[in-house]
Amino acid sequence: MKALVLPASGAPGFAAEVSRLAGTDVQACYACGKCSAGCPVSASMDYQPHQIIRLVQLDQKDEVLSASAFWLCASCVTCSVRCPREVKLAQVMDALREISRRSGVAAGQPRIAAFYGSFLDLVRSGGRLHELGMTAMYKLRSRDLFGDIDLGVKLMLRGKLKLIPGRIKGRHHVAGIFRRVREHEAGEGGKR
Amino acid sequence: MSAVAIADLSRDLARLEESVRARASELLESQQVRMVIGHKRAWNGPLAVAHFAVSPKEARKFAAGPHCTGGLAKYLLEEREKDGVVAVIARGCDALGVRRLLIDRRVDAEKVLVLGVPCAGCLDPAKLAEALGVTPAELVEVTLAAGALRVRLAGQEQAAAGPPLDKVLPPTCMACEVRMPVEVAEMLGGDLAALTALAGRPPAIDLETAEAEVTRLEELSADDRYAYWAGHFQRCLRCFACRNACPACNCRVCALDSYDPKWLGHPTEIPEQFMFHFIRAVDVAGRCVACGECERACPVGLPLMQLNRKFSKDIRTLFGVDRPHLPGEHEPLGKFEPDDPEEFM
Amino acid sequence: MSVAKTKPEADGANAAAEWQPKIVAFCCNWCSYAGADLAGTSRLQYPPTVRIVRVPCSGRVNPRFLIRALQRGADGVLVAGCHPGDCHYSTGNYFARRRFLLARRFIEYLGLEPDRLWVKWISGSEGNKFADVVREMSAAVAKLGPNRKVREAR
Amino acid sequence: MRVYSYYPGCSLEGTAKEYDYSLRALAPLLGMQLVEIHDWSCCGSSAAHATSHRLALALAARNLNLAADMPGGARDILVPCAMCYNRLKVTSAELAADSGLRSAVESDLGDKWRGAAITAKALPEVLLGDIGVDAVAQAVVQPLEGLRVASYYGCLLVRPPEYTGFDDPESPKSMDELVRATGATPVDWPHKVECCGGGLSITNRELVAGLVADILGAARDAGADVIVTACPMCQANLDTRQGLAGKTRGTDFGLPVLYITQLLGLACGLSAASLSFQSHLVSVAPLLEKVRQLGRARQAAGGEGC
Amino acid sequence: MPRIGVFVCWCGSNIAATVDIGQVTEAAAEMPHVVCVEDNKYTCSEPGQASIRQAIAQHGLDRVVVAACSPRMHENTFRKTISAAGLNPYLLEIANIREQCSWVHADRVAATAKAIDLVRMAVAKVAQHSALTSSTSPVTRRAMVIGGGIAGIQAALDIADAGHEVVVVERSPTLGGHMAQLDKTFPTLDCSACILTPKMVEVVQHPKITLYAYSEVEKVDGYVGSFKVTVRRKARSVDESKCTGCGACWEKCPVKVKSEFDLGLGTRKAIYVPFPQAVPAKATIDREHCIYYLRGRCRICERFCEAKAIVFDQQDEIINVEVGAIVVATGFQQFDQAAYGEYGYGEYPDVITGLEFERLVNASGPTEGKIKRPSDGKVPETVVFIKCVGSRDEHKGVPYCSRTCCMYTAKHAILTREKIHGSKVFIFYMDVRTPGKGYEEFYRRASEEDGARYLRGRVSRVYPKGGKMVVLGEDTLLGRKVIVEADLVVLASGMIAQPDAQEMARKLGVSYDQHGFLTEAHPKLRPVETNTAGIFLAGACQGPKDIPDTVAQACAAASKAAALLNREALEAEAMIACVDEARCSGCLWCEPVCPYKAISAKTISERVGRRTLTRSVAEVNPSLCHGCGACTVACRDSALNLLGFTNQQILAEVEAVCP
Repeated sequence: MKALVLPASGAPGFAAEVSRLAGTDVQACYACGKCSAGCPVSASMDYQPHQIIRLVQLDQKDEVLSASAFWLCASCVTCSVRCPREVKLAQVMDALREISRRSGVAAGQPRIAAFYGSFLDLVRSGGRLHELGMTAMYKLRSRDLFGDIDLGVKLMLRGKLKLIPGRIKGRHHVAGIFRRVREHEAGEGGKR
Repeated sequence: MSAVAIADLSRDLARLEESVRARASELLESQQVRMVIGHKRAWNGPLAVAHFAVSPKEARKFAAGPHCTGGLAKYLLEEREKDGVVAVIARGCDALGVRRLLIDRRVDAEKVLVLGVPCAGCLDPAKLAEALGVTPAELVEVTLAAGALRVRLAGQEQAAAGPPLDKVLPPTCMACEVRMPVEVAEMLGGDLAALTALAGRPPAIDLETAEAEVTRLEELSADDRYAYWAGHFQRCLRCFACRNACPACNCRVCALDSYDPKWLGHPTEIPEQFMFHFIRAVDVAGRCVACGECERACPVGLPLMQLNRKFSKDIRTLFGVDRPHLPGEHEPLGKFEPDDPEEFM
Repeated sequence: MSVAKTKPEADGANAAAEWQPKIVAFCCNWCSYAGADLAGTSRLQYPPTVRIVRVPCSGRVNPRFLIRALQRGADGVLVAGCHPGDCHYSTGNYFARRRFLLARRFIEYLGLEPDRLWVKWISGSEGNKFADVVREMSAAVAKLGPNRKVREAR
Repeated sequence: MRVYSYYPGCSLEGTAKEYDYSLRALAPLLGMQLVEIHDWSCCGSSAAHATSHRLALALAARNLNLAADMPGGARDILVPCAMCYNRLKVTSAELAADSGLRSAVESDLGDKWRGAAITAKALPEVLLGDIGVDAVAQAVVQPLEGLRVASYYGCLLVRPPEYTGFDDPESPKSMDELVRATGATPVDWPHKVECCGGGLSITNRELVAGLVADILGAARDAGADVIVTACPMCQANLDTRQGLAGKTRGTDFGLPVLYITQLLGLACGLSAASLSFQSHLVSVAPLLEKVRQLGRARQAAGGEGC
Repeated sequence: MPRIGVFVCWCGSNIAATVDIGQVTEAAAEMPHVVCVEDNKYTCSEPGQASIRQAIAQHGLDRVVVAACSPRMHENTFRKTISAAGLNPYLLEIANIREQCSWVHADRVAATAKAIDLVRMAVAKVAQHSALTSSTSPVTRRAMVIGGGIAGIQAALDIADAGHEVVVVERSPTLGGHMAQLDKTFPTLDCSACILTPKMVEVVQHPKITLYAYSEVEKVDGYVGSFKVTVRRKARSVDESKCTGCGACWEKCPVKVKSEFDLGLGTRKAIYVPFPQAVPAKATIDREHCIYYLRGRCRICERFCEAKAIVFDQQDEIINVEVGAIVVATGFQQFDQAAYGEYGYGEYPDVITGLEFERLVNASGPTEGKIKRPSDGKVPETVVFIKCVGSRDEHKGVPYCSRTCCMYTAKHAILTREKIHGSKVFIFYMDVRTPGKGYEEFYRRASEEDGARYLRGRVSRVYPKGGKMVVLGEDTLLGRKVIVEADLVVLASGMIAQPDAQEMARKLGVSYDQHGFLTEAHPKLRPVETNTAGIFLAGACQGPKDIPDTVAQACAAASKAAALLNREALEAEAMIACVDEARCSGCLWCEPVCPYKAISAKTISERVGRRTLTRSVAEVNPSLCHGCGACTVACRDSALNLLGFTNQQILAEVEAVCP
């Protein structure tokens, strides 16, 4: 594994930015590993959750954003609830996804990123999530065309997939919310 | 305030006055108390004066109404060395004044009987005169009758209708939160629907509005603020009326009178005036009951409440103690929190 | 409103260049006075502006002393005590903190410059900090110039 | 009749429609009237909060505002979906605590924040806290005695406790109490709050199958006949991934996964059709058969007793 | 008029090189009331001191200013000097022209000007000095020790051996405390009972010690040298003077109750001694469970008691004890593990605490020393220990380290490996902290010789699966999840303050920290004293501690207490607050700011005209006042003043700054 060259390999202010966005102090972590021990998906992660926090503490922005671990986070919040230092890890993972998305770095888990993208596109246009539409869009984006086809058929037969997307009257308001948030984020990105 | 409410109010005040007289007579008659302190109509002006009844006959002179302005709690100090119980007809501010003296152990709880009266506010003669376009000296008689303030001016035979009461209240009354007195032995007046409803309403102006002048001064430049206060302090006569009226200024030997140590020097020097008002304001900080007596008593009209309010505002923002003078709150300068702010330390 | 005049030599144009502020420092015996002593034994240099009044505890300092010092010609007042939690008498500095938080805001409200009052926690081992505080405060007060506002013309 | 604003959420229009149907059928039996929030939109769950804090807050705030604008005044919102519930709770709390965030969200919304007086409540919270377990028990006409039920709470119903707060985050009891009210036996099992990986169900099938297998295995080991849940994502995941999970462990779990409303509906005498059992992937038929047998046995026993 | 002498010291060149001594003496001679000015090369030297004594005689000086080094250096020296010349030692003031002048300034002109200011301030202040004397108060030569654990036992024995009477108050029916529950002790693996029980016996046999077991302190009045303590002796329902501890009663008693001493792992009877070696070996009836108290009949114990010691209608007894010093040794309690839902303590019987493990391995415990798991009595093969449960966890527990867990867990590992052949031990830890003599070696022994596997990481979850307990942890050194299927899980519980520690602190008038531990007067230099004179701390009531530290602290507290009791009388501080009763309004605003509770109200009578009136004023107890002066600022009417630092003196100094 590559050596860390400190402080050169760090991005100054990264830890502070993550702490601010996540609303929790990553420097409080004393690396006990309780988060990783209880994480349902840590076995599939390239870095354990406490290692992600450690990298953040050391401002290792590039290495963190290239990791897939935070994309795999299932947002179950077990880590936050059990952390003896009250570090809100789930919010840190949210923050890392947000920073990753905004910075345009290729996601360590492109499928998950594609899934989120599809989800949000449908909410933006219709105001609500249309599950069938999302699945279709996700499959195109992720090129995961044949996974779950059998399952989809079963769901369809049980009437669980709504064929016609519902659209709400306030969808323009919702689209406006998307636009304003994105504008704000773009403005912040410019400042950084 | 609607006209109907005022009509009811004047009837309630009449009833209250009668109730005060009756209860005072009763207490004196039965010798349960030695003296009752309240207000009576003055012979030479619109505002009531303090009245010290020691017999049922004298109790018939007690008055109630917006002309009963001066604070009464402080008179208890004069009586503290005598035997027997003294009753005080107490508006909210008087009751808080008595509470102050009790907390400061300056009067003996067993020798005081606090008779609470609901209060609609006490008029500010300067405001009333201004509203009528006259000088305060021209006001001869003010009553609240038949639905409105009625004022008789010097040289007039008949009283004429004046402005509504709530337009001529001093700021302390407008911000008053104790128009129903707290910590009293009993309430007088019985069922006074209009007065009780009025007294039960939230204050006409909230804390922030009451502190608007403090905020304005805070926003001036340091030199302008200095000029403002030096200008006022220059007019100060050192008569100590502010101290004498204040229920929180109740020391046996006042620091302002002390020769050894000599805290205060010659009155003509502006720096000494700063020292005087610094000592007065610091010593009542956190203990002020917001009755406004200091300002009312000042013969040259110094804005002394702006000094007191500055402390209450800072105590609130720094230590989170909103109303140190009300029951249930801590005295902010007799305690501390380990995590008090350290803004310049 | 006029401002009380100070002594002529302090006002003179020549003296202005040489003028140095005079600071009265109330130092608690156990921490800050010891810190000032340590600055001495360590031979740390700081401006000769400060006159230390030894008190047992910062909780002993009456805010009235502050006004008296300014009246009698001090340009600044420093109150120095043990760090919160370290008071030799457990709690004296906590009371001092409340008193001087209010006092500083109040003198500011009266139109004085708040920077004429400093309150600092200096422990017995902080000789450096004592010297630093005197240096910084001397500079800050020098910037304000002589105290004229509540100073007596004598 | 207690009136609630009702926020179904997107899932209840699709994969979780049986949750919606069964809740609407059950509500009047338990003295609840549900008034759907007009023109509600996505709550900002998963994709939004996972990638944009402000977007998630603004989307949730829009719905809380709509709830505040409901004719009939500001009422508590009943939020059956655990994810939506969680988002609305977190949003209320964050906006209450941080005025800076509040004004940021107001600018994103292009609207004032009016939702401060609105409280989102989860289904078990409403049933236990407002309706009361006794009232639930009284509505039971077909007691499910003999049925062993594993209550599965998952993540977002009980975490983080500083926002959810109505139940213990490590050892919750609320759904178990409801199960007990139906006459069934709640089983004590260790995986009540283990994550099933629902959010990754579509993208990371194998990973999720392992988590689902652990949970189903623990429920089976505890002797459960059925799992109940109050989360559409959990239900969908435990139901649709059960086949794959079984394959990874070389077994067929055969554990139906019901919404708590379906179990309550069954006990309160609602028909299988109105509870949409047909839309489950893991067949509910054996379970319904067992319920029938238990009922018959009880009647027989009761008859002897008389 | 004061007659002041000023003595300016050169301190060799230390002062003289920077300060122009000549100018200083010239200026001093002009200062008010100064009648004599001298300078010396070294004022602190014998010739320097002699010149002061001489000048006092020659010039009739009544006050002295020495301008020299810091008063922290030589104030006491010069107080003795002027005292020898017949002056009151407090009529002295030091102008610090070395540390605070010559050593910190290079400019000779400025330094000289400053030195003159400093002398002027000292002269102004000393003119206001008055002679001070300190008051004395007698000492009651008896100590009380509150708490009968190892700390209290040690302190009591040491004070008694020093020749003073000691009263020990213990609230449970027996001495021993937590140490009596332990099996072996680290790092030597001594048997706890073997080293503790002889000391317990020694306490009751010591002629100077009175033991009140099953008793509690109700109230503490008075002050150092003269405390008045009210003790409640709770009714045992047994006459202690008659009970022989034969055991007939508890053998026959039909009621079984979970034993507190065995932490619920074993049982006792409703009439009982907590454990066989209990001291005093007197039975106690647990009225909450005794059938006679619940239903009005039974009395089997009474029937079988040959000594006729059972007294069913015994009442609590209140006794008053006067003592000169108090040692507080009230100990700790275990952190309540129920806060950790994820570990399932209380839910799963095979998740136990470290202290419960002690009872399981203890030969006199409920399993007679065989490690059997509570659920099914099986001997566990795989045992997992989890450290820092409650400790170092702000979220669910306390932020501090409990100091003992690393070592007792190592001990548990060694004992497990010794007692269960072939057993496997895994220890989840965050850090291993072993600062103590032989501690690191002991830990290495557990890890290397006894084969305990240490895994660095906190456990997230413990749950049952097929008769095992699944422990879900992380090896943070590998960055991999670890799953251990264990037979028994032992949680290393942190130590927290007694639930009623704050109440005890308030009774005693001592301070406590945010966690409820009693606070020492100074963390380094006065570790066993409290801010209340005459009250000392021993053991874990002051903070988590192991046995060696507890005993050391108890010895220290005992020596402090004994030194106090050795004195005939106590001399109080001379520079203390005093009340001008003529000014005092009696408002008592000074009372809450006094950290020593030295101020109280007193009623005085005075003649006013022809009447005698009584009023209340503040009174300072000179034995309690430490002279901080906080009260003087709370006193608006300046009735309170601090001798040696009076308002007048400080004002004089301030005014002297700018002449």
